[in-house]
Amino acid sequence: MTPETILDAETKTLWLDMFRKLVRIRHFERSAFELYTAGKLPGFMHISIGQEATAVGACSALRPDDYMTSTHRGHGDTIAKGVSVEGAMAELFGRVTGVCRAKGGSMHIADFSQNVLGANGIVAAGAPIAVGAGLSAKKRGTDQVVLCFFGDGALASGPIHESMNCAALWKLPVIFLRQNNQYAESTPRTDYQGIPDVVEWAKGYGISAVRVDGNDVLAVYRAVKEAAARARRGEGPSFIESETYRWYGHNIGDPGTWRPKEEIQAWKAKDPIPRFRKVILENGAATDADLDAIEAEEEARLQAAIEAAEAAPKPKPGTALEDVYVDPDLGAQAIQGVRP
Amino acid sequence: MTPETILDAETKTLWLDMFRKLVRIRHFERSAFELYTAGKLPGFMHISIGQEATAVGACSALRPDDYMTSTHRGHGDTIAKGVSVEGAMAELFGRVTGVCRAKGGSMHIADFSQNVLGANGIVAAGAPIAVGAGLSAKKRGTDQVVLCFFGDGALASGPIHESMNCAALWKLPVIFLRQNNQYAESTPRTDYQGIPDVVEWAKGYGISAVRVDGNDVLAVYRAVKEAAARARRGEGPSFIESETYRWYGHNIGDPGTWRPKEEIQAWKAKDPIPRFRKVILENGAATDADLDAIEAEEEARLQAAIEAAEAAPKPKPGTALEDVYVDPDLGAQAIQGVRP
Amino acid sequence: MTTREIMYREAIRDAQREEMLRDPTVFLIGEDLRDPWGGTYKATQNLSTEFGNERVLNTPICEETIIGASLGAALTGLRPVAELMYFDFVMRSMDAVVNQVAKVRYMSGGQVKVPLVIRTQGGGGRSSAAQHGNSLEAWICHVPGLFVAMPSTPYDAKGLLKTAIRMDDPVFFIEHKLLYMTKGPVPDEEYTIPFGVADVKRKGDDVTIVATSRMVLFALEAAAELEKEGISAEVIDPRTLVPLDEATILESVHKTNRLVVVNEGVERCGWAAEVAALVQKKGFGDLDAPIERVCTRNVPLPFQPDLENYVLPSVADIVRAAKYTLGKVE
Amino acid sequence: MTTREIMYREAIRDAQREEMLRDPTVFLIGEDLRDPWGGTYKATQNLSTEFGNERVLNTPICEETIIGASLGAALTGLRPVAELMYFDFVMRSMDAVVNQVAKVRYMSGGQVKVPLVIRTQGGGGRSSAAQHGNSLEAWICHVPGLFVAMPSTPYDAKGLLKTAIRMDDPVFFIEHKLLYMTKGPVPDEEYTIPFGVADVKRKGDDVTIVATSRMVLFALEAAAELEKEGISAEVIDPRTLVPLDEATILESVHKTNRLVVVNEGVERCGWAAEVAALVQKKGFGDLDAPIERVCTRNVPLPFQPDLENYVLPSVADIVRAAKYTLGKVE
Ligand SMILES: Cc1ncc(C[n+]2csc(CCOP(=O)(O)OP(=O)(O)O)c2C)c(N)n1
Ligand SMILES: Cc1ncc(C[n+]2csc(CCOP(=O)(O)OP(=O)(O)O)c2C)c(N)n1
Ligand SMILES: [Mg+2]
Ligand SMILES: [Mg+2]
Repeated sequence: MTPETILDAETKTLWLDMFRKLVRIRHFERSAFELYTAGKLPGFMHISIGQEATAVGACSALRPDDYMTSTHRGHGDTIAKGVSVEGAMAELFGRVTGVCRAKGGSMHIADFSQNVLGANGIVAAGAPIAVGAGLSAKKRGTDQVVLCFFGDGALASGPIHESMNCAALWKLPVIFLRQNNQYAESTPRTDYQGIPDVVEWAKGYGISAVRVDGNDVLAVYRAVKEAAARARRGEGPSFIESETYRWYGHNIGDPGTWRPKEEIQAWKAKDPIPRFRKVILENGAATDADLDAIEAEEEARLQAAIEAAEAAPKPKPGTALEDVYVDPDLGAQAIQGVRP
Repeated sequence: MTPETILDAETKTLWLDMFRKLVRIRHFERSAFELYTAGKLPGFMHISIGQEATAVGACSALRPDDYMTSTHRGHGDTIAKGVSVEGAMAELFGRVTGVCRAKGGSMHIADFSQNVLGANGIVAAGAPIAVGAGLSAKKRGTDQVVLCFFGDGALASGPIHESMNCAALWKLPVIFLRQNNQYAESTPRTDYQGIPDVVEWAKGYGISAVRVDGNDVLAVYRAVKEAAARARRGEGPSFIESETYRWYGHNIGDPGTWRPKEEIQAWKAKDPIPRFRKVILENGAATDADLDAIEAEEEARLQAAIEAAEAAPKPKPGTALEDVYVDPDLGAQAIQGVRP
Repeated sequence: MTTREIMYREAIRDAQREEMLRDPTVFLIGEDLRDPWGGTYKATQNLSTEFGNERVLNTPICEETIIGASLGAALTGLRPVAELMYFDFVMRSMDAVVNQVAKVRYMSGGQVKVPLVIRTQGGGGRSSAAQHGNSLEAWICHVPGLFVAMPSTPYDAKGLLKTAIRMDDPVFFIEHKLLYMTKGPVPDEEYTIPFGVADVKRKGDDVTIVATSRMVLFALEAAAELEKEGISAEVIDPRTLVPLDEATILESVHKTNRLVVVNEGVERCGWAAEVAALVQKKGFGDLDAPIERVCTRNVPLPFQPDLENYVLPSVADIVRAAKYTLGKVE
Repeated sequence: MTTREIMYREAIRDAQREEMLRDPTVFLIGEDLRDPWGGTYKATQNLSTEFGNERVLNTPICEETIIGASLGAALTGLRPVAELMYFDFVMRSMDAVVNQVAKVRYMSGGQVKVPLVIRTQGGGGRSSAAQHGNSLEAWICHVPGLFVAMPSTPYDAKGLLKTAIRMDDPVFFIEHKLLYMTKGPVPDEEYTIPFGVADVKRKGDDVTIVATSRMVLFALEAAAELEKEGISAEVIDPRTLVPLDEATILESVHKTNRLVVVNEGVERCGWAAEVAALVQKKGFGDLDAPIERVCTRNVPLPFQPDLENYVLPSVADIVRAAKYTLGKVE
């Protein structure tokens, strides 16, 4: 990380906003983990603690009208792009106030008001959708870009290749960002990847490709910012390999303790949050007290969100039949069954 | 082509065998085209005239016990690997003597006695099968290799990437050979490929990758021979880009005249058969008369095959219900329906 | 109303053309759509010439990404009409069609609409063997979140496709390779056909035949043969499989008391089973005989024409099934 | 015969283990099979430790290639047992499963056998939302060339899987995520269970309930409730869906004159429709009431548990349907 010495007001604001989002996600994920473990949240849940700098650095480099697709491990990504903790938390609780009205849950958080096109339960499924959003931006003549998050394990699957080829061919404003947290469920790189160096491989598509320290929020920010600028200039897609780590297991239920202790410890030592705090302080962008205040604000907001979510009503069972189709009559005709 | 000056007997035999196969395929394809056009052959048919050197060079570099997967345009590939013109022609005619008992037809020629695992109607579908055959060879401790043919257009599809990654990861004896005949149906490279250089891209998988003149049967032979040797030594997969051209349209029905006349002419001038004939003559491997005799033999054999096929019985309609399952009783139970 | 005789594929082409003229957000995407090729079954001919290569986007061979990208475009303000060259190739895009296109509205709690049409063509009869002649409508109808259309005539094809392109829900639109060259009258004036409304292609009293796509033509031929034997068959084309116009079918069975369902999909777990299950439930008291299914036999499609004909439903099979319901076959 | 109580997932594991010991050509392939993970539902636990990483091959995430490669291995002398982690992910390998695995024998005119088992697990009830809880057996049964097993108990799971691994035809083997932890008696001795033979899980006289997988447990609960109301239900588990033991079902309906089909797949074009269509045809005269279907409603699976329960079949739904066939519900 190159220390920035003279900080303008804009940078300060940006940094504090990024710090706030890092903290927001960390708190959210910690609480989600605890609430789930306490039996309060249903479904499957994949926690991204340790990876926050990648989510926040990347999304902070976007404009609000840019698009984003995420994965099954999408809490951090979607919050970084603008999903409210209130809406997300209520969704995890399965309440009517959930951002997806309790239909989606942890793996399917989407918020079209924030151009979050969706987390996704299916590995690599976001990539073709991102290509389509990029195509659409280009066709509509906007300079919106699309950020496509996917995991290290996802790279082995067909849609990533198809999507990178199409995006390169059509010079689409898509940023393929691989969140390399070192494992696909239980599977390490040695078991899922023949490709020796994904950055070199990605260059094979004729696109810009770089590797960044995914625990350095500023490094991720810069890489995405550059990729977005290229995309807006019509120079097509980019690939970013962001090296990071998930502290927890693959999902809640997996303690993740099958990984070497030293490895986990080494990565915890690279915790992106204290690291960025140090940069902020060293550069005089804020004081410890400022940052503590942000943390406290976020924690308070989150606790309020949790309380609100818990207090919110559960959906009525019959509402399960809503939201399938736009057309009310044809939809009703299509949904009706014969169950007595 | 480096002229070989001192030819040993083995090389002479090989060359004459390759010449014979080139001619065999050319004659077969010409006849198939004519018979189809005359309304004698049903189904869809994709002619590979112009590409024979790739099929023959590649398959001649294999051992009989090596495996091969091919594509919808598989007449040449499968005959080069050992399918008889009798069995193939009877298959095109839809006769009981067909190599697939008239169940498969042009797009599905398979001959497991020759380790031809099948042509395939689905683009890129042979690649995963080739990976599995390679895995099997490795597991069984043989030094068999697998040749996986696919088209230039196929490279854009997911299974190619998945298969190359797996083959590289598991160091499998698979040779991925791209028959670049310049078009995917009507679509030229500019419309299907973002990748600037597929050989460089393939190197991204950490495997050996070369480009060869696909109309030079010896060049193809050497490239595959080397790849096979590496594979047998346990050094894993290879990628070969073989540049060639199909003279005819995508399928019979498409005259292919939407391509620039000059382009077609330029490629016809590179006809692999006269070219190889010249090499044979220049190197004194045979005389013109020898080669003419081979041509005549092949033509006679083909004509006999056509006559035999035409004379062979069509399958009885009810045999359509055979060959679905191995188990006769369970199979019959599974197939029976309610149609009155 | 003045009409012209046009081919089914022209009807499909014209529907796309008119909707592209009407709405600049409509665009086409798929393999080999561009002129002079104009689509492998020529259903997009001249459109790239008229509208340009941007609005008729020729793609690489990557069905999963074609459909996924169409979804991405539909979610962000456009109205894609995607072509899968063969119904069989939907298998390469099944996740995109089913897990993404059909479900994103639901999973997001109704936040978005998905104005997306996926066109494809299925069916056998061309000796195209096991991988190029499947009729997979049962799979698609099994997926909540999609509407499914399957027209049998140029008139229905044009009117339904125009409706589909204007809809805000995803539509899976199934054509038939052996219908493209069939002709029929189509009005010069603009028209659309609503989803969920069956068309009685022939009135009759003795037996109801429900048929789809090319099988409607077979059913009409069968009805003509049955007539010679004094049997009056009613032929119903549901036109859209989802939603299904149950009322028209049930009314007919109420009158005829007999039902034959003809569908080119494989019999086991095919679409005809759904219709039979529905009608035995809702029209139980009306049935004088078991509902007969005439479908493709439970084997892959063979290459050789005699074998293929044996496996596919035939006019004779429909005639026999109808007579069977009337007790006129032992 | 001595028996032990083991879990369904142990039954699956033991079947694989015994067949691996018996036949060196058997190997396992799939995502995250390796210890200590041992499979996402632990159905391969300890096997990589016992047999090594070569015979328990951990793959990248590429379902199409996992299945296609399994086919390549099956065609060249091995007997792969492939795991698709979730049934939903079959959508990423549909071409390999359907166009390749199921058809290669046929397309080659019977030249080869395909000794390949594809194991997967489906089903809802864990709040896993629209992409991780599907029951897609209807799709698979619609594909000629595959056999399909769907056991509901540890005993059936072990016996059928051992049979499947020894078969020379491809078998699609469907487990259920909420059955893995259920227990049941399994003999210590070696045994196998033939395909195509249903098991009557409970005898009864008034109504027949045909159910699959976890729905068998629901049906047995429903039968217990019905008994309290004096209704005697027979519960039939077909165990294999292809081939289907029609005779056992038809005999039961001949006795009870009433049928309820319970299946966790989505209702429209689901597996229950096939059974209803079959039985109304072959047992027409035996039926005193319409066949009822109890299936998942025609919507995607929602995340929230109350919503999900509303959408999935319940014990109460089965009870109601059974009473309905008996005219005991208005
Ligand atoms: C197509 C598909 N295959 C398998 C899975 C099961 N699965 C869920 S997450 C996962 C691992 C993904 O690894 P990676 O891409 O590295 O993301 P991470 O979980 O590490 O964030 C797998 C195999 C899935 N959801 N979709
Ligand atoms: C998955 C799939 N998509 C589309 C097709 C239709 N199709 C058949 S051949 C072909 C072009 C293939 O091009 P290429 O790989 O270059 O092979 P070539 O025909 O030139 O030999 C296409 C699109 C198919 N058979 N399978
Ligand atoms: Mg990972
Ligand atoms: Mg080509």
